[in-house]
Amino acid sequence: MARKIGGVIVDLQNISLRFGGVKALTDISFDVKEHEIRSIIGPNGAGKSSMLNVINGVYHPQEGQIFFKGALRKKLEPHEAAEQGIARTFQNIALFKGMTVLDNIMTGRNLKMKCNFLQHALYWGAAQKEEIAHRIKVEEVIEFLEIQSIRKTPVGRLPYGLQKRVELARALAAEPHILLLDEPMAGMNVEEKQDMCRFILDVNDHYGTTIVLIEHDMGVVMDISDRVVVLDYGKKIGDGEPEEVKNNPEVIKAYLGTSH
Amino acid sequence: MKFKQTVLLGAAMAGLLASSAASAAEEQFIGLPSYRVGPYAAGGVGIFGGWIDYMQLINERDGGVNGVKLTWEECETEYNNARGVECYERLKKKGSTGNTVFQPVSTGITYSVLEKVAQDKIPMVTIGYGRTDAADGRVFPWVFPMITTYWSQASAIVNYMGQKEGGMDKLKGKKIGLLYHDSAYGKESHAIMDKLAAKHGFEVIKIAVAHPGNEQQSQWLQIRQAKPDYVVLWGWGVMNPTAIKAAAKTGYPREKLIGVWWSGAEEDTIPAGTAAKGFVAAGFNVAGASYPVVADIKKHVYGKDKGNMEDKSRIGSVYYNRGVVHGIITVEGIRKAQEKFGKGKSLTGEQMRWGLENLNLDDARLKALGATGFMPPLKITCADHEGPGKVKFQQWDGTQWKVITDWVDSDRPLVRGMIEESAAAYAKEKGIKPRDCSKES
Amino acid sequence: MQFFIEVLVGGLLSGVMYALVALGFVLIYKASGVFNFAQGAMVFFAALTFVGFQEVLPGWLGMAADSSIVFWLAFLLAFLAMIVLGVATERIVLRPLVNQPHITLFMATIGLTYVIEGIAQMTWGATVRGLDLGIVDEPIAWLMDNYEIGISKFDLFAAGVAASLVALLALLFQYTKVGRALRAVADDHQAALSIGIPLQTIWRVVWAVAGFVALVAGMIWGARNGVQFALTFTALKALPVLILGGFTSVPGAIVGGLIIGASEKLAEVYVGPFVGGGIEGWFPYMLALAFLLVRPEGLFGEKHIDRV
Amino acid sequence: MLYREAGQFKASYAEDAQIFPIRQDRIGFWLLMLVFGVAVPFLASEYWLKAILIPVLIFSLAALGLNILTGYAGQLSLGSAAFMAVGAFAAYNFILRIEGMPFLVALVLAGLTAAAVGILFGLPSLRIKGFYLAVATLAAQFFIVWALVKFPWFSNNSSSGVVTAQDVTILGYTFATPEAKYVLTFLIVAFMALLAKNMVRSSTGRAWMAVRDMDVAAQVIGFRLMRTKLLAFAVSSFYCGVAGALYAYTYIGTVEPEGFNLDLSFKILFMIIIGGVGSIMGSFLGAAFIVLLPIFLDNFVPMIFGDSLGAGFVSNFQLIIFGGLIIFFLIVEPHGLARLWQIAKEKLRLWPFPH
Repeated sequence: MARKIGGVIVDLQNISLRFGGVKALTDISFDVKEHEIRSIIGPNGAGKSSMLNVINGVYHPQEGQIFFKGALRKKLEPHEAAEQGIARTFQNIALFKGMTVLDNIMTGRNLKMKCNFLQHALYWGAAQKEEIAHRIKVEEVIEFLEIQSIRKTPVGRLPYGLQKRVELARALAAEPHILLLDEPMAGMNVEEKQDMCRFILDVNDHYGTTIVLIEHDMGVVMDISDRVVVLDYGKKIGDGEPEEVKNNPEVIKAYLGTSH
Repeated sequence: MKFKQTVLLGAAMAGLLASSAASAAEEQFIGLPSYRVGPYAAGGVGIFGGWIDYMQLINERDGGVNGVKLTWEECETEYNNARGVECYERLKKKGSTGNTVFQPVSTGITYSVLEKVAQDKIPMVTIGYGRTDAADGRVFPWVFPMITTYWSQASAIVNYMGQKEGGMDKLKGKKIGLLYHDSAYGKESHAIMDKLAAKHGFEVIKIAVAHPGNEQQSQWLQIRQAKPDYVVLWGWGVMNPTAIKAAAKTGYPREKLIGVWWSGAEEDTIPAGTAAKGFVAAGFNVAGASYPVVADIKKHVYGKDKGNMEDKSRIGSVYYNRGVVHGIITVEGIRKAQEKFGKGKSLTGEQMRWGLENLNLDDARLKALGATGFMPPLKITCADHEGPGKVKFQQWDGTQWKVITDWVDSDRPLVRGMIEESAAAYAKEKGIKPRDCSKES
Repeated sequence: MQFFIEVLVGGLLSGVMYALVALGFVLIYKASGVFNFAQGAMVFFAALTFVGFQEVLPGWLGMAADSSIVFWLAFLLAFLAMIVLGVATERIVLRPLVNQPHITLFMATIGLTYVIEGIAQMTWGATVRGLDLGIVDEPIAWLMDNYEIGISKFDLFAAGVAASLVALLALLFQYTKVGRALRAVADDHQAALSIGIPLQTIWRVVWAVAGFVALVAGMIWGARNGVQFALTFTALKALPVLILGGFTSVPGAIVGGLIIGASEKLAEVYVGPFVGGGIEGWFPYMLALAFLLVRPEGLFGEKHIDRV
Repeated sequence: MLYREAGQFKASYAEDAQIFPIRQDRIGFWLLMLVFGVAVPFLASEYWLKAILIPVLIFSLAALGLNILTGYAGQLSLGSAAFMAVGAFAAYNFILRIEGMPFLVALVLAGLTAAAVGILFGLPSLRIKGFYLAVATLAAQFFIVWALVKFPWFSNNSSSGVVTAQDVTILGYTFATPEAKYVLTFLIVAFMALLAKNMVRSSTGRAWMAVRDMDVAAQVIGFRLMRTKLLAFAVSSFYCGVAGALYAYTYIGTVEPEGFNLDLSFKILFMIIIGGVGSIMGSFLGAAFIVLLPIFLDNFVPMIFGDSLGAGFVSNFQLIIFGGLIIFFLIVEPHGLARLWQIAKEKLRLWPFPH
């Protein structure tokens, strides 16, 4: 592999998050390095998705600090996170059900499009040129993920696996620096999983995209991750390279479900 | 898809047009926009029933107007301007000579077709609603806000109060509450009441009631605080019984509560129950089934089972009789026009306009019609499309309306001045050159 | 001060009347997620059917019009009519539309409004009728005499009816099998279905109960202002109560009604004169809107967290 | 066999992104434009122009406005008629108070005024959703109509509160005949429909739909909720405002607040539901349906029953049928007439070989 793991790009320090009285995350610190594949694992309800939501601004932790590219990050909205180059997919597919595959992926380009609604209304000159320029980019992604045949299909009609792939396409269309993937392989058969693994590795490889991954399939996680963090009940119980984590007694305890 | 629909509907309508045009002969067609559903239906059923029954009476008893049978077609407007315009357009070319006269029974529709009637040469009669300044026939040759207008009514109500107090000078220093429906209709009362207040030296306390007016707690508390000597109820629909009940609840004497003609029907008092006893209201027609004209309808129309009313107990009610007045004016306009343009002939709208403009229902004529005291004598001229501007006052005795005054005059000079001023402004805005009435025949 | 109290109390009592109508909305929304715009038309239909039967029954039975048998028989028949209406609505409108978006169901209830209004006026005519419940709408004498505060006996009676109705509904929900099933359905349709609660039956029951509430509301509003088409407009008074109280909360409807009633009267009396009055048409909506900006889920609604 | 796309290949993305990618559709569309833009003014009777075609076009525009807000951006509104009222009154006052104000400029200004008011009443949408928002939009409906009645300045102190719209004059030509008014309305509506179509097929439209389908995901992708929603409110109100002005100037001829009541708002909502939520063409189909249905029933119902029944019965029966048909349509095709058209087209594409 040609890629080189760089310095810390996201650094979360002592993050705590509560919903009313319910603690979702307690005092968690971890970091993500540039170009790496960083996995978050843990049982259901461990706070994995909340972790991603904190990174891209959907949730705002009550305590703790986030450093992004070395600078302290202020409280920000999700669209600001997107502007900083953070894209993601969701655990329960969050595609725009009323739109076609093509339109869904085109939405991924929105931040790169500069025309305003008046230009769109006239659909003349710049607006048309821009639309077509971005369409070309989107077609590259479509080709990369091998979904050419379904581009005009409304996403609601697609099977689950393909929807997951379209969602990945939408995230990739944004050409993100950091890609947050929330269980991209859930509910897939072996073949689909292999495809998805290949796509993730290719993205990481070709574009150097940093990837933060939540996944339940231990085999996959251990195979493709550079580093793994383990959460349980909103607390961090392990962090390190796959081998290290695999042998961590606390992790084993959590996963085997012995006494808590 | 749209086109196909269009074609299909067009075919259906063409068929209808053809079938109605086939039965020509000597007929006079009256297009009748009506409303029989929704909140306006309660009054509408009475008005349109009385109107149609009267025309039926002319056909049944007299064989039409000098032998010309009256025909009509209803068109449901739901009191909606857009539907009203559609009805106007649909009806205007029907019958052998087109629609004779258009009476929308809705101020909104009146305004919507105001310019169209002039283009199409169809006179429009608006009795007790519509555009007040259209009473100036020089600017509005095609519009006839007959008998009386809102402004005349307001001044007649003040005159009635003067009568009660024993002289107009006694109104000085008095307080008059104006409880009005918070809409264009209700606000029509403001300008005239302000002028009258300045003239007679009384104070007007304007209190708005939001549509529909089924809650008036706060308004009546305000009235109780202000303690006005009279309250004018410029209401509509459910606002009226609610006001009457609230008056009873706050202990305001019903004799001092004076309704306008859209507040003074059985529909307004019956729901208020015993609270309505003593309530007074103005009207350009009165209630009662004993007038010869109503008796004739019962005999010649209902006797042959050709009546329009399903609920026969409402014959002789305020709204029903108002419909009869609509019928009388329609028929008499036709009769007058036939005198000039040929008896026994179908008239065009233009000819009908002449008939209406020269209408003169004096006491003798009203007696012949069996409508003495039923409606005021009426004389229309080229300049004055309103006529008498008089109302009678009726009082609810707990079960029915009792007439308590003779025809009460309005403040003609004041009202006419306002009408002419307003009409002149309209003429200027629209670039209309007022007719010279000395040259009209 | 005495004037202020009078406005306040009058407003609170009016609020009870609004709550009475809002209650019907809440019941149906809770059980089926349908925002039933036809509730106003149902109020009209119920009241009209009641007075209609009151008119024709004496003739059929040969009894005096003011006999209490006629009253209760008319009440029963009107209630039956509401049950038929509810069951027919479930069968003809709701069942084929199950699982459709909320807005579709909402539009269907507007269509239903036209149907109900048409049937009501077609059957009983457009005549405005009075309705006498035998309680005079007059101020309580000793309050008036001693404190110059006018509080209507009728309004107090209406408040009493509303309170008993809420109590009755609470008992129904709490202690009957249907009530428990209903609460389960309100919590989660799918889960309720999976444990074998027959959704259709529940819906029919709820629509019938909502019909009963409409009948009571219609009789009280009808006795106040006459039984006429304008009864359908009571729905417009109830909507701000709904957003304030939350679509799914019975206590919310009551408390919301009180807040809306009191503040709208106070606003009309103390703010109205500065802007020309007549603000009661929109003020409750603005108030509810302002409130929602602070608490988007309404007074008693549940806070909703987006999970992604 | 006529409706076949075999042999039509797209050589560029520009071609693929046109409004009608299939040639037959393009031809059909231009034929339709020719029929309604050129043939209809010559052939249709005054009744059809004044009472049906002009209102259908104007209501289509209003429905289009609501469809942008509700169908594309997913914000349910029950106040469209109020925004029409704003447009009508704004146009009236601009023409009245500014000497020499050209009609088309007044129309744009009317739209902009409505858009500004729309943004104001759209602000709550940032916190409120669904039916709560729908009921909240009623605040706009009641407040705007109240304000227009309450302050006589808006209606130039007209005693009745109803004002007559001025003549429509563009470059010295007065649009007085129904034909002229129809053509003017047609051109404006067609142009604005094109603009709407362009908006919804570009990034603006995708932003609206994204917010509609899943607002959290839309944010995460980088759409700004506030800007997107408020833009939808503004554009939607602009369309409604222009429709309101046209309603006053080329259709009814008067400006009256109470004409723009809640009932009209519901009618417009019906138009998009029956026509097709989230469909430009659906707005037109829905408007045609809702305008024509009562007229059709008005002619049709008495034809069946004759004069045997009372007029009150017939009117109420029509109302029942109207409501019933709406329910029927919602049950049979909840996605509206536009979807029916789509299905018919797909069938036609395969015909006569269904597989």
